[in-house]
Amino acid sequence: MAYIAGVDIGNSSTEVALLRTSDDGTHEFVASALYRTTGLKGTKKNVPGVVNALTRAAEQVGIDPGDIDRVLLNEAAPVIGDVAMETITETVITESTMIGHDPSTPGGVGLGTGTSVEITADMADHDPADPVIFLVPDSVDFADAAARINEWHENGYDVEGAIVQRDDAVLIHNRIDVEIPILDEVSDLDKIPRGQPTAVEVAPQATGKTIDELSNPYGIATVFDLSAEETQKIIPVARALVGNKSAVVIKTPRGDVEERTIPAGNLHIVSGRGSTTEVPVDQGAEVIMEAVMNNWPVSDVRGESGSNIGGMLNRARDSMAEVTGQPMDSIEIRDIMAVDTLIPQAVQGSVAGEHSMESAVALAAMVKTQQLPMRQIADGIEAELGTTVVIQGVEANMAVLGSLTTPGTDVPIAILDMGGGSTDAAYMDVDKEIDSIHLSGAGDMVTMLIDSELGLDDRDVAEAVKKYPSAKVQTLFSIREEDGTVDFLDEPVDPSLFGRTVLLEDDGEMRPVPVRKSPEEIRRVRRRAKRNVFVTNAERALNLITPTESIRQIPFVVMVGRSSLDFEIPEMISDALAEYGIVCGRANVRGEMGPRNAVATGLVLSHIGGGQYLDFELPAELSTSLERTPTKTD
Amino acid sequence: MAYIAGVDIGNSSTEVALLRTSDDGTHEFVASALYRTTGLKGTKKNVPGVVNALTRAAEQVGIDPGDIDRVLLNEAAPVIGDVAMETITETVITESTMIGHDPSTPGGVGLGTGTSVEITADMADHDPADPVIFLVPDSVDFADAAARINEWHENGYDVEGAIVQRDDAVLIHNRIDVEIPILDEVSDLDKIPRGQPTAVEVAPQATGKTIDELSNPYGIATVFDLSAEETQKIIPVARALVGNKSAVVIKTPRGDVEERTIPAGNLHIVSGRGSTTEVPVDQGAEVIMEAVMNNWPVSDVRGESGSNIGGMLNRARDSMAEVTGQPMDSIEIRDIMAVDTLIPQAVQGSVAGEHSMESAVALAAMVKTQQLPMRQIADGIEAELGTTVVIQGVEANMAVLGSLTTPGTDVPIAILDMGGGSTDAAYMDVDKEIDSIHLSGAGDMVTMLIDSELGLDDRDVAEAVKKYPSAKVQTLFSIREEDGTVDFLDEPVDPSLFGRTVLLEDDGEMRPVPVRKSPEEIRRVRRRAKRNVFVTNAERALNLITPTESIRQIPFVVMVGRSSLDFEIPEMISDALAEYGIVCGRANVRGEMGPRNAVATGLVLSHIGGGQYLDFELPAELSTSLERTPTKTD
Amino acid sequence: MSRGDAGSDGDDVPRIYVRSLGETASALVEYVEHGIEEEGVPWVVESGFDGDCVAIAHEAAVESPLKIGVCVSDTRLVVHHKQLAADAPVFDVTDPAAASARYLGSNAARLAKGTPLRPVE
Amino acid sequence: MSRGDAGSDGDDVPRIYVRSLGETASALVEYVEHGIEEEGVPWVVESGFDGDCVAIAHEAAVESPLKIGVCVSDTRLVVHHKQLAADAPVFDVTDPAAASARYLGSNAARLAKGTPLRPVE
Ligand SMILES: Nc1ncnc2c1ncn2[C@@H]1O[C@H](COP(=O)(O)OP(=O)(O)O)[C@@H](O)[C@H]1O
Ligand SMILES: Nc1ncnc2c1ncn2[C@@H]1O[C@H](COP(=O)(O)OP(=O)(O)O)[C@@H](O)[C@H]1O
Ligand SMILES: [Mg+2]
Ligand SMILES: [Mg+2]
Repeated sequence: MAYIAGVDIGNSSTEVALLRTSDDGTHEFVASALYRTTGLKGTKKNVPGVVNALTRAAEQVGIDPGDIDRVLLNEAAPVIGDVAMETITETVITESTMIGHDPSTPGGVGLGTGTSVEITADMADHDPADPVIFLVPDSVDFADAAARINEWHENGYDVEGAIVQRDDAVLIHNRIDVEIPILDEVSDLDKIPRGQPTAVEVAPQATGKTIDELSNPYGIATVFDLSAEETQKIIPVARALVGNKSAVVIKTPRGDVEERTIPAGNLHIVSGRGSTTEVPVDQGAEVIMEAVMNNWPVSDVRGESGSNIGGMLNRARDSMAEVTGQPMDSIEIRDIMAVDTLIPQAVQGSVAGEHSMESAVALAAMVKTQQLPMRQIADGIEAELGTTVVIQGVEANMAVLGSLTTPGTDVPIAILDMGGGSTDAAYMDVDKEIDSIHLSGAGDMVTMLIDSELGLDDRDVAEAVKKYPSAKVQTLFSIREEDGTVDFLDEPVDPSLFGRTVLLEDDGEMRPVPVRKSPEEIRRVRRRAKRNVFVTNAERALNLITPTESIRQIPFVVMVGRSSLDFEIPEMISDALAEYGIVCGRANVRGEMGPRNAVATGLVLSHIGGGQYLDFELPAELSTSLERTPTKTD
Repeated sequence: MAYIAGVDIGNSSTEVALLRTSDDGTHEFVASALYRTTGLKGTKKNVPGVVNALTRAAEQVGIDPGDIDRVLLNEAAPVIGDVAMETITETVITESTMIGHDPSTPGGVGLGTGTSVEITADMADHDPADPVIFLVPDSVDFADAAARINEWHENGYDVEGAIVQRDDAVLIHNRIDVEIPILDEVSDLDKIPRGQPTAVEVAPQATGKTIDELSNPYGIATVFDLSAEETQKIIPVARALVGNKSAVVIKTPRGDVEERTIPAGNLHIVSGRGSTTEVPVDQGAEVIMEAVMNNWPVSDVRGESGSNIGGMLNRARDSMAEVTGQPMDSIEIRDIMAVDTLIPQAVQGSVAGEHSMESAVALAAMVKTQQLPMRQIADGIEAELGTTVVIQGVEANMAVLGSLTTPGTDVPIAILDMGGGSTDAAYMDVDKEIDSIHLSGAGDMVTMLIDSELGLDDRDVAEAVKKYPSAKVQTLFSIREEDGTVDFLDEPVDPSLFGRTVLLEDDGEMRPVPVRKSPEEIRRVRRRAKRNVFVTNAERALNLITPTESIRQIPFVVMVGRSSLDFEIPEMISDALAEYGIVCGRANVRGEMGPRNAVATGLVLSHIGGGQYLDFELPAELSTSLERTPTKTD
Repeated sequence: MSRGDAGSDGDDVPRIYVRSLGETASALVEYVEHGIEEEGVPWVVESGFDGDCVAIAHEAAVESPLKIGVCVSDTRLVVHHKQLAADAPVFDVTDPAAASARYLGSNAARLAKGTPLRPVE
Repeated sequence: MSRGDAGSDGDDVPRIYVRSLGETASALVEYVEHGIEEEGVPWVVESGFDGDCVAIAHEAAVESPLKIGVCVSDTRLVVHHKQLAADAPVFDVTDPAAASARYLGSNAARLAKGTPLRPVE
């Protein structure tokens, strides 16, 4: 009886498949185990993680790890992925021309236009013919403000609206005798110019309506009697106010709202043929990706020093240098993936703390070298356990072998290995020859996109948002899921969760989402991030490895990697590939492991020539280890 | 003192603008009025509507309609629009292979596989080694079913799941000693084959999760040990189950789920140059529209006789023949607009009343003739009121003049007239020359898309869904708007509305939506319909009338027509055009009418040469009436 | 999912209150309970009530944390809601068949959940 | 929007119940009312209560159709919810400043609406 273990060292986890071969030659997989990868993949620090994983597998069949006769190690993909984001637009309000923070409890309704006047002003200084918009600072009590408004109104003045510093709009509106629109929660009220033409609009409550005059450039032109040229200048103001339930626009001499592009530098994409293409980052993802595909296969990518993206590209090179010991400038970036995204940023010059969603470009990059120094890891394991350790096969090839134990599969087959830092694909043709590629853009990029678009500023929470569906805690005993289903609970939720949006984690725990977003919004952002990264990369990868350049030729596509454990991603990809008539689905390694353990299983299969698990003969290059261990006297 | 009235006869409404000219020559618009258009636009039946509208305007200034000195009539756009839809796919289940109807209260959790057995079967006839999936018809009480399941279980049988005809899954699950998945509400349970391999899956409750084995072709391959070829055949089964919270798959000898294309015939598009292009309808909107734009300007379009679309095209021709008296085959279809959409259809061969969203092509078509016989209408009005009636100008030109009274506008300017049956555009260049076009695809198409995608089967409700935001009645005193805002009400809503999705109509009324859709879903469908029709057509129209073929050259775009009253459409269009730097917004005719009354106002302006309302001199062709009335002795 | 055990005092779980006229619960009560149980909403049954079914249903609704009250007699089934006028229940059915009682229970639970009601046959 | 008139018996509008210890309402009550009024949720104020503020707030929450109860004394402000254990209120603040009382009122209303709470300074 002999025990053979396949060991797959990945970026985040180290997996083991343990096989027992009986004396009569029967093979049986008897255990599978997992432990987190210790240290950077490809370094000696991986050894403790491997030993732990082997120990866990061994325990399941009552042996010691040292009893394992042979350990088969993968030649891990010599790939490191990283991500970064560059914001490429910003909104600047000059002269406090616009207030669009859309407070939750404005007062009154309608459109009011007049001159901006301090609430404490003296009536005597003002002409009753001039309509007035009152500015109410926090030093003025709402009851006093209401009294003053009534006083001016009784004396024949035309009060047309009010802008209030405190959250007092409804309180004021309930105490005045005129129906006027009132906007509140304007934290920097003192920045608003006095004596200028001002328009306030509040949409009717409980109607679902939004404002429609100040969000229309001609509406603003009407209230301020603008010329055609002046109207052209206020396009960004009107645009920024679309969808608001309330807004203020002030006509100031030089007032403006600008959406500026932030210079974000260029990406220099070097093709395999040696030519370099310069792409300005602020041109956006589509232009960048076009340049990438036009320069395929990419030989290197350089960013603008001082930019986020430039810094990230250097960081990726740096990590690889650390792992391999190679000099940094010999390390090349072999793929980048750009995705357009949005990130909430404070609006410069705002008077009410407004934020706007600015355009940003998210970039994932991948460095690749020839080979990772697995031999040192093998030596380390041997030293610990006294077992023979062999580097059995290249990760991608072993993944294909392991995936072929999924019921219903056959050759030709493509696998999509969706991890954290990279999306890898491999294709085995009818002659059992395997071709593989690595692309940047995977789980970590999805997490980053979720993080930025929801304004979480917390990668941990973003990871959780990615992995778990959200729900609204409606009452202490019921939740409403993203699709509207209402569930009653046996135990009350923690009071701190009342009314919150939460994530339904695996263990039944509910984790609150720290930002004010509904489950529907979260779902939308989450799915878009997954789609923009993984569906795009699935198509990109399959198109690159298909021999005939037609995805249709691949009858079977199997998804592996921990990102294929995701509750939405595999089905998004299957759906996108369905029009090609491809059987695409999550792997089910050995009919029971799901998408896990493909490489570890493949390593073992490689060693035993497939056994009864594969229904074809393994070609020599897939059943021969990559190197033999030197004898211990080496 | 003289009174002049401009009268615009539209498809749905007839509008009037009334001007008073004082003895000193001062012009002043003193009244505006509206009445619904009586009869088909362009026929003598329009006369009563015109008279009513004139009466309403006259009343506002205390005169009789007969006191109006001159009535200026528009030469209405000789255009009729119509819409129809063709379903192009269908789903057919043979041999009850799949059930994916996703009942709201399934029971238990997990994946169970076994042979389908009647609950009333005799234990003795079954081998304890064979796992069992019970079928429970409505003749069996849930308590009995539970008892039987427990009996089999106690006797060592492996009960793996149950499929129940009545809505009893939870009741059964609460009374059995095994944790098994149970699917219920299967109305045609008797159609399910007995004795076949069957798999049941229910996702865990209150987690937001959906099934993940039966929605994966390899998951189905695993439970039924399918070969690679068999796995290729169940792709549509797996696909159809994506997103379900529960599902059943049965392996039958010939069982299959087919998504078939329904032959929908061809469209024959005849270009102005005389060539004909045949486009199969089932190729979808993109292909159809490409053919339309390649054959622009279109000279005629013919459909497949017997199809919905073919019938609609003939109907449009027929209407125009009725109005103009021209022979049907001389009437030409000058534009079509296709939009891909979905329509819920019953799945053939289903056993639980499943519906699936099938692909359909929505088509709007437009017939156009040279001129409508407005003179007869003019004569009719003259006969009624004794006033001089002149056909003053072409609708598009008059609309431009009226639109230019919007503050902030200037020439060159384009107008987008968004109506019910057509989207019309006109462009006035710096030389004050006007070019105009008519495109099919407008408000009626939006309504049809909403109707079909929400499965309303009621154009009236669909119109209301288009025009009003939706909300959920959460309690008798509060509603939740589409954006999550919660409003408290002073009066309780009608109990029949409790928990319903309603439309927030203008008068404060809440109209229930008769289908089970959340406000978020309604919002999504509604906005997509508006975007696919109006944003597409806005871009299409502006591209066609821009002299330099670059939209950027048009500094001002103004929207008129009743569809521009919509609470979402104008902002969607402005947003789409914003990247071109265009000032785009809803018109504000005379600084007070919003997008209404443009043509009626323009007719008057044409007659008075612009007056103080336009800041340029009108060229002769825009200030001369199209024909003079013959003297009454003619 | 919550189950409908007979709730006890101090039981914190919000429940639909089902009240039966007379000492022994009408046979119809069971069907109502089935409808509620299948929908996964907690409830409690109390017997021995006396008086007008509509009024009793409304009192039950007023006391129920879920604001839903049901009153069952041998010949009548009333489903009420706390926020409705006492004389205007959601459902008031005379001589309901077993199947109707089942649907009414189902609808009582759906009212509690805020999901669309089933048409009562 | 609904206004907070002093609700009367038989008033059907669901309200937050605010209860003040002592015969005359504490000055803090007004600030609480402002917070509720600004959020557009109906409420009613009753004075003359005696006893433990947390217990009174809970009783108020139990009786309130909106399930929210507030108890105000000169030195304490408690916001409670019907479904919470009587001794575990949502907020329990000693010697709140006027601004805090305002926020607590605001949050009581937000609890009723199910919208996110404001951080109480
Ligand atoms: N349950 C899960 N659902 C979704 N994503 C997951 C889940 N578990 C892990 N991931 C993601 O998988 C990625 C890591 O994949 P893995 O295959 O371990 O990568 P690598 O091969 O680089 O080690 C991370 O981005 C992580 O967020
Ligand atoms: N308040 C509204 N919101 C959205 N659409 C509207 C509104 N009122 C009318 N419509 C739409 O306007 C269209 C009719 O526009 P109109 O300009 O009257 O057309 P036509 O010029 O063909 O008479 C119809 O599709 C109708 O649904
Ligand atoms: Mg406010
Ligand atoms: Mg059920």
